[in-house]
Amino acid sequence: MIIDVISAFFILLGALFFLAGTLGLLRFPDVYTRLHALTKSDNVGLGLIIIGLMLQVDSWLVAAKLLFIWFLVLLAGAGVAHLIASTAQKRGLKPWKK
Amino acid sequence: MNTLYLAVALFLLLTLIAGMWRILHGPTPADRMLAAQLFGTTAVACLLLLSQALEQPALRDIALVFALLAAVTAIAFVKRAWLKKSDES
Amino acid sequence: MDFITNFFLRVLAFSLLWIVLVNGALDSWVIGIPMVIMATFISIKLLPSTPISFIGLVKFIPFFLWHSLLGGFDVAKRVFYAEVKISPTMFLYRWRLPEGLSRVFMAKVVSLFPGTLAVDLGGEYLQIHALDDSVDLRLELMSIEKKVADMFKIDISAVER
Amino acid sequence: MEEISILLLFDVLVGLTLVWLAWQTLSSLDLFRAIVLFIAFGLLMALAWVRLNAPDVALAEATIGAGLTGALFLSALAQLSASTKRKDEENKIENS
Repeated sequence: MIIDVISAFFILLGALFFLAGTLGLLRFPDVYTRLHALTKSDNVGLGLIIIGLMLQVDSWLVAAKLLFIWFLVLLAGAGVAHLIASTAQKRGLKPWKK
Repeated sequence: MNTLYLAVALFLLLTLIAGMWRILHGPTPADRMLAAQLFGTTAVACLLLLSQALEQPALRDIALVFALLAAVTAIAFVKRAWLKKSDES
Repeated sequence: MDFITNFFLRVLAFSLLWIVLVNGALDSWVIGIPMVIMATFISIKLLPSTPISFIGLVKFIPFFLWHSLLGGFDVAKRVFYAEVKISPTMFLYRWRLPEGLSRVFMAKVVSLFPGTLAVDLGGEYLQIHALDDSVDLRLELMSIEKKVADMFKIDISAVER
Repeated sequence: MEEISILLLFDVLVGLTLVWLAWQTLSSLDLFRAIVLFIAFGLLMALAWVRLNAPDVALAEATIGAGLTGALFLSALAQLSASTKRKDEENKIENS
């Protein structure tokens, strides 16, 4: 029972981070700032949801697979963020200034 | 518990649809690509929740493929499709 | 680490990964064994072994998890304000790490940490896009760099800034 | 009971968004925009296959439909715009 509450907490918090990521994508002014919002909040959101789900699964194999999925998304997210940022700069996109 | 999983999956679908605004309105190609990236990550979370709620372990494998593919399309985009500045203006 | 130990460690890691991927199905080893061996050779070809300190790695993981969580919170906090609270700036940081895997690793880590995004890591400087120009990033980056260096068994204390 | 209604809502949303995305993809004048919409369509289509109890088709849709075809389209677009250097076309890609 108590595990259910904890895992529900993690999943709901994760969903909140996904909302933050989407809002950041819609509200932030340029590519670089949107990259910030996307990579950070999405990875945290997915991580929290995966922790919440890992508390519920019955075999360690499934838990390990969930962790592996998170690891892949983390790797891909960070790598792609850096690639897009560096290409944006090479193509001459100026960062937004206040 | 299952109701919670499904409700959160529905919520994620809604944020995903909201993120589509960025694909439609750009303004730069990178912004559209980023939105597609977000689409991938959100769909991974959505699939994992569905897999738990509907007790279909196969969905985890699909989530795995989604996680890998997001990187493939983004790299194809950065390496090939992003037009050089000199071509654009 | 000599070649044999390195080879067997990788075989072990990929076998474990295979077990996880197929949910422990025994009959899948018909495909699994050739795949594991192929993956091992390809990974040795693509990523030659680098010395990694086990203690450094164990210390790094909680540090990384905590700070990426803070990174998420930081962005979420800025997003939910009625008026988006950011004042972005570009920041140059002179590398102390030598060229190679450790630099790439640090760039990826920095991109997930609060308020920083690695833009360019070629040459002498790491270029960072920061969300907030009021904080001093230099000290923060130095401490991250120290942890990465410890993990990769690199001594950077002698490098002058 | 409420689980079924949430799932129903989910399905209806996926279905409507799919049709809308397909229409947007086909009617887009900007080729790059169309490709990204196509990738998004593929991913959502995979979700739809999942809900139709066909995870194997979903797997194929995600890899071939969204991933591989998307990457090939992007590559083809790069070739296309390298060979046709018409100025107005490229302005359209940049500005729209």
